[in-house]
Amino acid sequence: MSAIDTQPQTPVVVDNYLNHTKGVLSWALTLDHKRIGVMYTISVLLSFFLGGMFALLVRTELIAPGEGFLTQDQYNQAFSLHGAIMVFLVIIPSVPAALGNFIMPIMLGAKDVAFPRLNLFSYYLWVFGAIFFVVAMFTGSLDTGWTFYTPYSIDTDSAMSGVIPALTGAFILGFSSIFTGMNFIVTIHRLRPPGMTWFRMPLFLWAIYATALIQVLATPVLGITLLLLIMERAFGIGIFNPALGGDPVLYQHFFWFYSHPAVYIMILPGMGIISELIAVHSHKHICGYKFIAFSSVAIAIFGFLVWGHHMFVSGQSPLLNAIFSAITFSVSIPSAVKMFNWLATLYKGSISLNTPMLYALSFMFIFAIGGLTGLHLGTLATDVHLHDTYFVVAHFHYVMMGSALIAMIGGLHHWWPKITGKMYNENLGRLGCILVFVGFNTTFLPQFVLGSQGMPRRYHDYSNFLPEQVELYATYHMWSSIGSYIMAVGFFLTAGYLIHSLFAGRRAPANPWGGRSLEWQCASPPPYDNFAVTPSVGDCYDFSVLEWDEKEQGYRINEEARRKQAYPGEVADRSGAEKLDGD
Amino acid sequence: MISALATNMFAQAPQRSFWMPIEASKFAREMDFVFYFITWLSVFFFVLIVGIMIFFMVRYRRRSHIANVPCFTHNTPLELTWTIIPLIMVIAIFYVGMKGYVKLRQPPIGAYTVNVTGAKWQWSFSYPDNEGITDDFLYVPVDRPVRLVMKSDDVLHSMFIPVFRVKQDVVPGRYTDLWFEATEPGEYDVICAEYCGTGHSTMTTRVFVLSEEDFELKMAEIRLRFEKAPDQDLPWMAFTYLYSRCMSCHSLDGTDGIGPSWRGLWDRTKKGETVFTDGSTLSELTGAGKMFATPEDYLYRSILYPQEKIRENYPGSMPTFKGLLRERQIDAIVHLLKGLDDYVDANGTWIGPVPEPPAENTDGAKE
Amino acid sequence: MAHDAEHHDHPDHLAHHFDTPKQQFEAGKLGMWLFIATEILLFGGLFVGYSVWRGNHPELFEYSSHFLDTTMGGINTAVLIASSLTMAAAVTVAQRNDPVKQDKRPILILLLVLTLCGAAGFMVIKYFEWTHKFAEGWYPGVKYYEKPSDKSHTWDSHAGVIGVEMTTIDTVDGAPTRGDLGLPDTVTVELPAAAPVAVAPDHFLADKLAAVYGNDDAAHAGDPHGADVTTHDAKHDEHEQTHPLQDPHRPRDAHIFFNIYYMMTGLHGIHVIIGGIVITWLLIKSFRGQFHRDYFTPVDLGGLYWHVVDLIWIFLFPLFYLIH
Amino acid sequence: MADNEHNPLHAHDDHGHGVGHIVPIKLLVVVGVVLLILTWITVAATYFDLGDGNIYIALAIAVIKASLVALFFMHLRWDRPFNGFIFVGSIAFVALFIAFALTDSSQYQPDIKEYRITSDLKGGDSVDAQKKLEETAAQLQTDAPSAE
Repeated sequence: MSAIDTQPQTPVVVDNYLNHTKGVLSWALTLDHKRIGVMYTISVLLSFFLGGMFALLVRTELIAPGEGFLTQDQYNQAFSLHGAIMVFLVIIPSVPAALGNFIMPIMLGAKDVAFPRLNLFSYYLWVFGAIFFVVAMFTGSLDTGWTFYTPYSIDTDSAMSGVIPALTGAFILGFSSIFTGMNFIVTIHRLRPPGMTWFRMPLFLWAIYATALIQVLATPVLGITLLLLIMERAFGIGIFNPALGGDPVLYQHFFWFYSHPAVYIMILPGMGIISELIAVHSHKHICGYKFIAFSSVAIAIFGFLVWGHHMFVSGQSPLLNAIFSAITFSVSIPSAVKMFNWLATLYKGSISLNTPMLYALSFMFIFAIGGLTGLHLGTLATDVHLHDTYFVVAHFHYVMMGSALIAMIGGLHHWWPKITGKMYNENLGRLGCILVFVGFNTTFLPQFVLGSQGMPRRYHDYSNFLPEQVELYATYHMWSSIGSYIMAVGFFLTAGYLIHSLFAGRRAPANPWGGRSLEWQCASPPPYDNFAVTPSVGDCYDFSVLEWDEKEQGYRINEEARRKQAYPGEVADRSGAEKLDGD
Repeated sequence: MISALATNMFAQAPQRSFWMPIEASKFAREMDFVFYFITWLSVFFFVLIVGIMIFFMVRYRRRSHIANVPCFTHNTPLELTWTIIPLIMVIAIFYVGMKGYVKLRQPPIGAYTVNVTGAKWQWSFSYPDNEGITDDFLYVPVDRPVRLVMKSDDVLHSMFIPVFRVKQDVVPGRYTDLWFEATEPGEYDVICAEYCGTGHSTMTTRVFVLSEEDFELKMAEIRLRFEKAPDQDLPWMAFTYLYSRCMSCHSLDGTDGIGPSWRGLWDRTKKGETVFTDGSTLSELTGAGKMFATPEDYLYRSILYPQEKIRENYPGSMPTFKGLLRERQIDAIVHLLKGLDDYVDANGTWIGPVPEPPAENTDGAKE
Repeated sequence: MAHDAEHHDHPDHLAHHFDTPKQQFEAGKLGMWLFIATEILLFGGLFVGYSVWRGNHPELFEYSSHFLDTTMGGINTAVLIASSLTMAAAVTVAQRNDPVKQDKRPILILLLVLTLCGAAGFMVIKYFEWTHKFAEGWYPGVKYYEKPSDKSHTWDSHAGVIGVEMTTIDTVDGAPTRGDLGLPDTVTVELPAAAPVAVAPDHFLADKLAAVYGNDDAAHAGDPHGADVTTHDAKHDEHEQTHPLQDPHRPRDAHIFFNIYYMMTGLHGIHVIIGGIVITWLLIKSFRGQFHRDYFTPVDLGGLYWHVVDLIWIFLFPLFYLIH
Repeated sequence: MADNEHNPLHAHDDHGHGVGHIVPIKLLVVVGVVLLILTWITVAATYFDLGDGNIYIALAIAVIKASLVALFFMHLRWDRPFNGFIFVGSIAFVALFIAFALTDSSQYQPDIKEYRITSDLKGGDSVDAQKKLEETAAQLQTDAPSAE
């Protein structure tokens, strides 16, 4: 059957990517982007669990002042591993490598990514890097924080022996990220089917494209930074080590040249997911498509110019501080543009308050706070006070965890029927989302006040301060820890019903939400080769061609309406695609 | 003075606000203005965005399986509006933030200078204008610009005084500085804000903002600390207040550094076994009428004139401490060296008797 | 391929998810260029390190560059350019090879072998350069620098000791100093077993002042012995050291130059080796006659990689060897 | 291009561009010779002392050589502009990185120099480098007792 977008799908798909071939090896050696995406998703979620456990250790230690159940060194390891695992193993690969791998080629209408072997290789690099992290965790551990600031990280006496394994792991993970990014850029440039012009791409693809640009251009610098640091630690090359004449501030330039753009590797795909979610679940054309698309690219490019705002009090010269502060504010504009465009999309929509949409709305709430508090930190005068306090901790959790990961989980729910072919329990889904949302804000809102009141980050114990300060900090820390438990309950609930749905979930229709982009035009789960026939492409946010099918409990395309709405490029037109190639 | 004016305006001791600790420096006032300016602007936009979002959520919630809502897909003037308004806003924020920062980076000429050393995991403050005395606490005069010139002995640290709203990383291999003008006498937290290893969270101390007279008294007290101390406390005082200046070269556990370890030093000196670069041994040089009257005299002179006799196999890189240590301080070090095995274990932990804190020194006491 | 209804002309070397060989070729090419971009940024980090140190401490580079052998570097540049040329020619030849007649296969193999020889030759020369440096005592990483003496080695990173030379003012009182030896004309390789460490000359203080305040007056003001260097020379001829590690005029962070040099040439060397492996793989496939005008993408992409190796060396050569 | 005309696989999508451009060997040899000559020039130029000029000349020649390699050996002259854009773009990012890092580090060099002087003298416990240097030097001259 080549009836991809013309006929309602029968929900029973005999041959899909899950059962196309059988056996462990058929998964381990698969070149299918969907299977690789699924393997990434599972791996990333397992790492998320691991990183989350470390977070709970940290929060439990801080619930009250005084020596808790962790020693100073154990606490330092806990937050270092929490940070390193969450950044390198979870958030960076979460959307691009996990969801992106599954969704991106289907959304684009391609059969696979451009380099399937490289894709599998990236995954195994990820696994390999993760193994190094586990080694770092169990042998000697890691206590440098995820930033590996010199000279502490090269100080052989204090920094533990897990540093080199962790650096090696991060180095390898960097290459995994680079290859994924390369693969995606080439896929988007070269594998777009006829009719899929740049401005017909769903915004998720724009976001993935912008992300991939950063991955390719920034991650190599992380590679060389880590390599230099490994050499510094192993041989003493002296470039970053002041005891040998080196310059620790230079290390920070190196580190943040990657790690600031990396923040956008984390948040941009999340924003892309939200653009999809908001439009699909309000059944309304996204507002200001081009503004959103270009704002993704603008964020990617501006993101390279602002790394110095992590170093306002690090000994960076005042001249550079001023320059970096000024450029930093330029990043806030595209973010604001996206925010307002999402709001405008909601206007007069038909807003379904289902789980993915609740995550999307949570994202908007959380990202508004995360973005606006970024203004405090980009401003020179206030950053001097707020830097390295819990204000920063709260801010980047609002952006990296509350926004990037919430978007990832929203996206996971959105595409769950497509990936697994099963529907999860909607009510439990909503409950899970609300628990996560409440827990998240209970955890991190108090941390803003903690930070502005002077509580420094990475403190194992806060009983050394003046008594009235300790009292104040204790209250907020307690709330923060309680919030983290609520959030943990929410995540466990989510994991529970998602796993349950695999076995007992209702069979998913091809298009449960009424999405218009191409992935909703193939069956759930998708067949092995995505599309038997290269699909034809319309406006991916034009929902007017969809209609509700009561029998399927899903949406289907109304052929008549589609013909009426047909665009010039709707018909397969190879030469048109070449011309609109854009490069 | 502006600070006096401001104090009059409030006419009471400043209180901690919901967001911020008390304002105890001139800069704190400016910084808080910027902070609240951004905060209220943020609150406005947050309420606007989330308010609209919740209103839409409720007003336009889905009531049927309608597949599509026909509506405008873009509106360029509107989109330009919400691009340009934030742009103007952030330019304003940058301006106020920059203005405050420029002041923060320009210490006034003639500011009272305090040298700060960060080391794992302790701050130490020395006062060059007061004979270079050192202490674990920071004492500053009120209403007078103070400049901290900071260095690190090991890794990155960061000097953070929340009530003054100042922070600056302390970078090994170079000097960094910051300045403030305290306006409120009192005792406040001083924090290390840059992660520095195991004891990072214990690297806190206090700053005492004192009136001009109290400040001078305090300085004098620290200056005469050794003179006032009873003899039996001297080794402890040498270990507590002076050893930090020797530790980079002289270990306590017997391992060789730039200079000889202090462990075992006295045994060797007592027996006169020390050999110098010119081949002479200490026993040849000690005695009435010779170079050193007694072994103790050798230690004493080694601190004052370290280049006189250099031990074999050492580079002899010790600087002179003449003029930097008082007689009684040198005595204290000699006392410490003589009884080192009884006072300090190989880990560098004090195991000898700890003197009672003097009764009048309540404000400076740590516990 | 079987399920691809549209393209029954799907040749073996066309992957199933591509429609046309052209699409596949251009995808590969774009991928390779992106990879080249990552390579440039990877080396870019080292160039940043280079620029920062050279910009702020030109004296390190002026001093240390003299220890590098311009002739060897120049020969290596020529070798790489030649091998780049043969590689580029190999691509052209592969593009002209007939799939059936394989008329250009011998030339292709010859060119690839020549390219491989270039890679090997480069590495051999590099090997001699590095071992020569090691023999002189310039190791990568100060942890493995030879320590001239147990007690007073200057390479340890004791807390609070900044910089590698624990230079002091101890010689001001008239004790023997090393004096102004001037730059050694030749560099001897042998290091006396237990040579004493370089003790700073008495001009140390003055030099530092001059370094900071940039004038000779300051230098003389801080120099209690004036500029009377000849007497010191005479005093010190007996323990003259020509070893670079013992040279009192060695800038304090000379090792950083060598470490940047080792990092950059080392990373480049690794790329040469990887390039060699790639060329060997191409050679094996060429023997099997797998490259022809319809399918030469691997040769083209391998060539691109090899040219990047050349490109980077084109910059490394003047930046390290040609500083006078 | 002539070589591609009889390629049946390109018949349906070939708009005058074959798969890849074929560069004549003759042209490659010419470029190779020019590169070798430029190498010789860059070495020869170091024997003239032009102060700061030397490095600029060396770099200018290196840029020319790199451009030749990229344009001819790497086919960029005939390639899709986007590939060239990636290449130039990556170099631009390196330049950006160098510009910021170098500007910043040169700004704080005085702090490092001051520290080095004082730390060499006194374990780094001083503020005003010059003052301390003068003091110490004077002290040593007047106070140091004779060694023997």
